[in-house]
Amino acid sequence: MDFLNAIVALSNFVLIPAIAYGSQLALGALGVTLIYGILRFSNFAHGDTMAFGSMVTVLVTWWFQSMGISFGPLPTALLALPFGILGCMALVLITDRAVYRFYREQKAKPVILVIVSMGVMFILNGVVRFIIGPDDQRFADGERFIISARDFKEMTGLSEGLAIKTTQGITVVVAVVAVVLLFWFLNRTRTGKSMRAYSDNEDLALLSGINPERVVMYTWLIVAALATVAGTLYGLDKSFKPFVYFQLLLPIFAAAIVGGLGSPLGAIAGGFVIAFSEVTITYAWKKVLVYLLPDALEPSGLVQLLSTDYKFAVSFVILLIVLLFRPTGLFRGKSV
Amino acid sequence: MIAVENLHKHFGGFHAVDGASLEIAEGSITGLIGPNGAGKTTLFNVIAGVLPPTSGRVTMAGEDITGLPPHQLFHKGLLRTFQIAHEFGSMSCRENLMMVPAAQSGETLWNTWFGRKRIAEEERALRAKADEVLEFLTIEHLADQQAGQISGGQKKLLELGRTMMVDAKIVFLDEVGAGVNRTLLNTIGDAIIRLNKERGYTFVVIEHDMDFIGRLCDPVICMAEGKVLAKGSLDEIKANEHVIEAYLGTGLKNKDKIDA
Amino acid sequence: ADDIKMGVAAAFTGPLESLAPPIARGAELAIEEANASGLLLGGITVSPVRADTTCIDSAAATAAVERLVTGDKVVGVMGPMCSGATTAVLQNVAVPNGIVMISPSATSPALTDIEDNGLFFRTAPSDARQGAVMAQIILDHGIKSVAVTYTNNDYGKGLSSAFETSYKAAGGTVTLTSAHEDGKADYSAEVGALASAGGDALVVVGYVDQGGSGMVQSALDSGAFDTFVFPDGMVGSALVERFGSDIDGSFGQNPAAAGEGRGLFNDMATKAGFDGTSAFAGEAYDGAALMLLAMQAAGSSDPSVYKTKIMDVANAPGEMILPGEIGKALQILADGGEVDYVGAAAVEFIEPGESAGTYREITIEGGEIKVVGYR
Amino acid sequence: MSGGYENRSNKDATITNTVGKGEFDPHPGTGHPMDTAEAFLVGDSMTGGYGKGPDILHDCTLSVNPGEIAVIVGPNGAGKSTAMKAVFGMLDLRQGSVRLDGEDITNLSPQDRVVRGMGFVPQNNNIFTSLTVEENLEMGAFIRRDDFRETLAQIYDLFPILKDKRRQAAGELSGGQRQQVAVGRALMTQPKVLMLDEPTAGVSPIVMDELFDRIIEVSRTGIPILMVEQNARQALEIADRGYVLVQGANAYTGTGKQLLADPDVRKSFLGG
Amino acid sequence: MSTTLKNTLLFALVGALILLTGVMQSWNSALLILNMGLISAIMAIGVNLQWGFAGLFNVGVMGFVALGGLAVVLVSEPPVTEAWAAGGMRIVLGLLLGAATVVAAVLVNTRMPAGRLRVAVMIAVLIGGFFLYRGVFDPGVDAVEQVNAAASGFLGGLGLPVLLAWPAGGLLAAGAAWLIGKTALGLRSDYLAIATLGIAEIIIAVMKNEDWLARGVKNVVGLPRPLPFEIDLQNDPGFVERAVSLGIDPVTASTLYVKLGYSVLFLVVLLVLLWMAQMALKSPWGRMMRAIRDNEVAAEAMGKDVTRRHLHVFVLGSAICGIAGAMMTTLDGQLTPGSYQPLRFTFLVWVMVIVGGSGNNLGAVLGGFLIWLLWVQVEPIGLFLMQVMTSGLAEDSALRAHMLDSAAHMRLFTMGLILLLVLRFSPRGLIPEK
Ligand SMILES: Nc1ncnc2c1ncn2[C@@H]1O[C@H](COP(=O)(O)OP(=O)(O)OP(=O)(O)O)[C@@H](O)[C@H]1O
Ligand SMILES: Nc1ncnc2c1ncn2[C@@H]1O[C@H](COP(=O)(O)OP(=O)(O)OP(=O)(O)O)[C@@H](O)[C@H]1O
Ligand SMILES: CC(C)C[C@H](N)C(=O)O
Ligand SMILES: [Mg+2]
Ligand SMILES: [Mg+2]
Repeated sequence: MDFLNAIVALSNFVLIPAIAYGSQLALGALGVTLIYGILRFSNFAHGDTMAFGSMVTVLVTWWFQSMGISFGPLPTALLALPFGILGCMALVLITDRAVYRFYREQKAKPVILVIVSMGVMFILNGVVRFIIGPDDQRFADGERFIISARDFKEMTGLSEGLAIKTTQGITVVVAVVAVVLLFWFLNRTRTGKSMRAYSDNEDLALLSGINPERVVMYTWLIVAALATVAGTLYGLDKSFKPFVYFQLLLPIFAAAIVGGLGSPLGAIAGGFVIAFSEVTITYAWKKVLVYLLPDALEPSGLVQLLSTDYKFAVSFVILLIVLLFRPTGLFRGKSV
Repeated sequence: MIAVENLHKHFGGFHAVDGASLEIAEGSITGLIGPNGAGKTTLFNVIAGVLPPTSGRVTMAGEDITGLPPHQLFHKGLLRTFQIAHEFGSMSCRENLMMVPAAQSGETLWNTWFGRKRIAEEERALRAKADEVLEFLTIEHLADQQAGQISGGQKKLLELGRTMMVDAKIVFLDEVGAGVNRTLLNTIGDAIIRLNKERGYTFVVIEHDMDFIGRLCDPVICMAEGKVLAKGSLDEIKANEHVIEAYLGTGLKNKDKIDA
Repeated sequence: ADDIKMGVAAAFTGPLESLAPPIARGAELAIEEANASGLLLGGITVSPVRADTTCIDSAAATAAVERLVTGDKVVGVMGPMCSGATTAVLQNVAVPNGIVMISPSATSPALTDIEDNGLFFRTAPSDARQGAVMAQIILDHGIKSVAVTYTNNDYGKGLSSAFETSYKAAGGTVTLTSAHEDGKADYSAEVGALASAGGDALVVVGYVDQGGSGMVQSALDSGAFDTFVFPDGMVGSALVERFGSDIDGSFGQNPAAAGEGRGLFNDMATKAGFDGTSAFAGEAYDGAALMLLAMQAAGSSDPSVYKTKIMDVANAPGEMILPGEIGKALQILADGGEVDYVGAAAVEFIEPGESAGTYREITIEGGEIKVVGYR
Repeated sequence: MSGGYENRSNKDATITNTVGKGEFDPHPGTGHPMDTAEAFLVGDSMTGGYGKGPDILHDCTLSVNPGEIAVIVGPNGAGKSTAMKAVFGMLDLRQGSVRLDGEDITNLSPQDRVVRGMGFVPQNNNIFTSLTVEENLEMGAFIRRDDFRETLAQIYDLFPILKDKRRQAAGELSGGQRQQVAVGRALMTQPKVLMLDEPTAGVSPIVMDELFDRIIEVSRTGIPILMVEQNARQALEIADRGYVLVQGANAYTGTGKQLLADPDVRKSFLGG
Repeated sequence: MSTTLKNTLLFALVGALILLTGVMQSWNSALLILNMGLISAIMAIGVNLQWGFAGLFNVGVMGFVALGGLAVVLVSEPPVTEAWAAGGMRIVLGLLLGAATVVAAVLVNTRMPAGRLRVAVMIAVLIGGFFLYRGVFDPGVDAVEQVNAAASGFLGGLGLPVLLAWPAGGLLAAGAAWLIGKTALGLRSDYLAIATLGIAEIIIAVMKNEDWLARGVKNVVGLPRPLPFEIDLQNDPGFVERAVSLGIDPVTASTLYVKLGYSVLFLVVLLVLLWMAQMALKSPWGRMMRAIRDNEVAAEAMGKDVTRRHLHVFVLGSAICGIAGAMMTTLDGQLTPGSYQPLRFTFLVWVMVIVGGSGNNLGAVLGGFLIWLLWVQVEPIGLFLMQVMTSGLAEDSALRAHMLDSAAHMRLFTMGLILLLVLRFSPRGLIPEK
């Protein structure tokens, strides 16, 4: 019993949150890694692209909700998601035309594109806030939990609860599906291979008859879809707030890089590395140990390695250590 | 001069250099030939410190130099060129050459602020030297051109030019001839012979052009599949069945086209 | 009529960007009211000028307020919001230029003793006092052991340590004090550690539209805590909008006095089209109002003259002034009378120019904030 | 590897003409030696340079007919590669035109030329380093809709080493192996006309022979081949047309045999 | 147009914009922008040294700037004697023990033969050392933080003149950079970027949470200044007299006087650093660095010790950022660790370098001035844009109200817009590398 309690406590406070958060980061990192892998720059506007896509989803969700449309136990937002994706696709295509294409034709260095993407980020930042404002927005509905802590306790009679949120479930599933699809697409399909070829050597791709503008367009479309899905799922799980999407950028980049830039599998692995190092290292093991150890050995302190003040610091230390051993990330990423 | 003992270099499960042992005699111009993928460049890279060996030992004049970083080997007088040109693309061709000499006083920050006179003098001499090399390579008109924007063969020349900027003990040339015009290559061959004769440089030359090898090199070492296949004078090598089978071949099958 | 300008400095962009608009609107509401009365200094009008102090970039804040003061020539500044920016602006702009500055929300105890040349006031009380009040309220609920999480800035740190000191002194136990950063993506680590430490309630010293809510959300979702204690930064309509009856039984306090001040202000705000319950909106109204009344009392809009009058109009003796009564107050002052400004946040200034701090105690019942009493 | 973030191989801003814009109206043939006007592929009186830089090509004309091999030789920096790029539309021509099968293609973008059946192996950066050998070859067949497995098998026959290394990233190959991949990629296109810039640089004698053999075979199937070679003597032996370029202009033109026999040409350009 | 002329014009333009600020807003604002512009230009020189010269993608600028700020507190604040008495020595001892542990671990690693024993000893040393360190260190910290927590609660500094803090900031940043460089410089491009970004976050985390050091998020305010306080000037009859005789109101005169004083100090620093950077860039040293940036493998083969050179520039560039950070904290008069955000302190500096023209010192300096000016002025510009756009709308239209309400968000929007416009017209930066 005590053993079960210990496991449940650990799952509830460490494993499940870390897996869900890891998947959220991974979904974001997939978009970043794809842009990096194919268009060869670190896209600072990704966080705000996520915010934009989710914003459209939120607006459509509200509209659906006001019309009384719902999706049973699942959040209505899932129904609105396709609209969000379309909106986001339109946005990225317009940005590409208006902004990035010019630098592509100039063959500008990647760092220029990075700074340009910061310009785009600033603009999106303003646009999103202009449309929906800077505040927290709630749009989640449907069944909040697959199983809530209270239900779990009642069901099992354990003294520890285990909560799994619907959104956590969806996120994990979507992240896995997305990475499998993306991996298959890039490595097995003609279009996918042509995208990799383009990223490798633009001029030679041209000589093979690959149309660069098309490759770029596909890339943006996929990225828009990924960004919107990631943003919406994150918003459902926590809440939609434009500022947070900017803040998400940092862990997302960290995930993409530690996994190996350009590698979809790396993005997933990276997401989990970051999430787990944030959640586990600063965990106070007291609760778990109380169940596991005989009374006499019960810890008096919290058995916490480091205070949570340092959780970011710790996750970056882990990132550094990983990079010192694998200088281009877990999955041998690109380095332009 | 250089002795390689039972050298191995593995990439994953692939043995690019697989127990090669060879010696380069001081003052020689040694030719290194072998089929594509024989491990010649990899051997160079290991000797020059670009790649760490999986096992084995490299000595230079009796001193163990295995795994020393390239910049230290440079200071010991070991120079090399790259098969795939490694120019400094955003710098002018002249700068590509002027950067080479070691111990330039202008490379110390302190001197850039407080020793500017000395730097100016050094620079003048360096510049003259670089221009001389460029002229020899027939690319003096490219002195101020960005090295990223010259032709493929010109890049190879520049690659060679860098080794001519300083006094060396041993120079490894990795297919300097590929992509270089044959008439010019002959001139380069003459220069190599002269440097060898007059200054006593040792050369190791990878090349697929047998005429060029023939003019310069003795002995010739033939590698295949990471091992030394044969060593001797070019005529001996040319007569070696294994070498013919693996490397030289027996000429065009479509002879008729030529004869027609 | 002679036009004068008043600066409204708030963090319109940055981590507290969602708190800023109601704060600015609060201040502007007071100004509009004074203008509408036509009584200020014989009928001059005041126009508000906004400036973005970003909360986190003190250099940008300094530059923005510098522009207000030396460029727009404002006669006083309502703001900035965050203690950090406030300190920078005070030292680098307000004091050198002799400009009166009233912050609605900078609550760091360090501001109490800052060298200000009599120019700085705040309508929010110092966190030192709130800590003591909160400790008492928690103990009165019979809760002897709590975990604390605070937003990692001077406000969070100051308030939580003030609280911890009082609470421990009064016999309570704090199982773990853990900081959280605002605007981050995930708070499971913090909640995990706090849950492990245990405690009968979680004290959330944070902002309602920031990490504070994130912490509550995460704690609720994982079932780590179900009773929360909310200080001022958390008490706002956004709290119950977001969590509804999930947090029933939780309680807290925020600065406000007995009387209808807060309610009146909320109604006015609703009419003006913004959320008056948003944190520090009322304080901002009060800040602007005080400045205007002080000018009237001094008969001058020169900061070096009216700065001395702010304490007078804020405190007794005089007629009590509630939100919406700025016109009346101006009239009284014009007639040579005295006022005791109460306003939305029950302003009562103590030396050296900050709110004494009356707090109302609230609980959450049936998904709504209920006022239980005042201390 | 090189230069960190800045340096993306192959990012030479001046050489790609993605949209295929030409600055001047093409003008018809100017009657250079040999029957250029009617040839299958003609780069006619081309003048142009990189970006806004000086002219590299001066009224340079190249042509090749079905079944023929045309070889371009010349000193380093003569403009051979530039001429090839110009024919392939990777350079804005300031004057002159390019015609394929009688049709003016001066204003076509390179990828459109690929669709028209032109295949090109550039001198540098001619493989996708991060793709596997097999993927490199597949990319050669990108525009093909039919089953290209047979061609793939042929390529592996021709260059057996590539078959062993099919799953390896092409960037990890030896210099000569890379060159084989590059040529293989172009052959995969099954082009109507094949352009090779120094295909034999760095390949071993045995492979070079194979390669020349293969080139002869290809040309026998009626496909015109235009190539630049520094292994000029071997190349000219099999050439139907030979061009000597010097400083961006045609210096000598003739059949391969004629050029080989010309003592001036031999001495100055073929290494005696 | 010759480049010199073009560059002069560009600088003149930025100068004119600052003057325009003076005329349209106030001279105080203009000088403030100038002063921060000078500091920004110095930071930009530091980043340009690393990126433009050597191709090192350092995205940890914020950390070094913050360390510079920390140096100001450590150098110029008076020491808190009670705190030292309460636990200062314990803290010092604890830190020494911590350092000793690391040294011991490194020694074990280098001196002992590889194998299981080494790993075991290593772990033992690390764990033992950690507990020892915490055991000595933690009580000291508690004691120090107890001393008048609200107003002090830290060890204070050395009480030296604040100007000394500038070189000290450089040294502190250089020291940190050396440690970081030793471990992380093997990483390439974006991997180095995220590593440095992470290290900067770690530095900030330490500064935020170690209250004994510099009060953490409670901030240190009222730092000493190298120049007199305005108030004192206003109370100095001599000064007032001179101001009046010049026809300036004493308050304005005092504020301008102090700001001008800072301008002169900053300008001196900038000019010295700029001169040094220019000389270095134009010399064989610069050539060598460009070679390394272009092709590390070849540079290494040509005898250049790439690792060492990278470490040098990394340390130098970071030191410059540290100096700038110290200057900025001096100007602010306070250290607020919570306000160090990557967007403002790292990426904005990068924008300066790239927009100005990376690889070119003058470009970086120009970018520093221009981008800072914009960063401050986009707020009024954005507001103005909104007003122009709404001027056509009916007074009571909801859209108009909404637009005016959102005006604050036009700040970043405008910043983005201008950034894109500038980069559109000079994609390689305003003053590109030749
Ligand atoms: N980084 C690497 N990873 C895996 N295999 C490699 C790597 N580098 C080289 N190889 C393999 O090692 C073998 C030897 O390559 P090397 O470059 O030494 O050949 P070489 O003798 O120089 O040939 P060439 O004459 O074509 O230049 C080749 O088969 C090559 O595919
Ligand atoms: N990207 C470029 N930008 C500007 N000039 C260039 C560029 N590439 C080559 N050039 C110049 O154009 C001229 C012709 O170069 P090209 O590459 O056509 O020579 P090539 O005849 O192919 O020589 P090689 O035999 O060495 O390959 C040379 O002088 C070279 O310096
Ligand atoms: C809630 C806030 C706007 C500010 C906070 N009270 C502070 O002092 O920083
Ligand atoms: Mg080789
Ligand atoms: Mg060429």
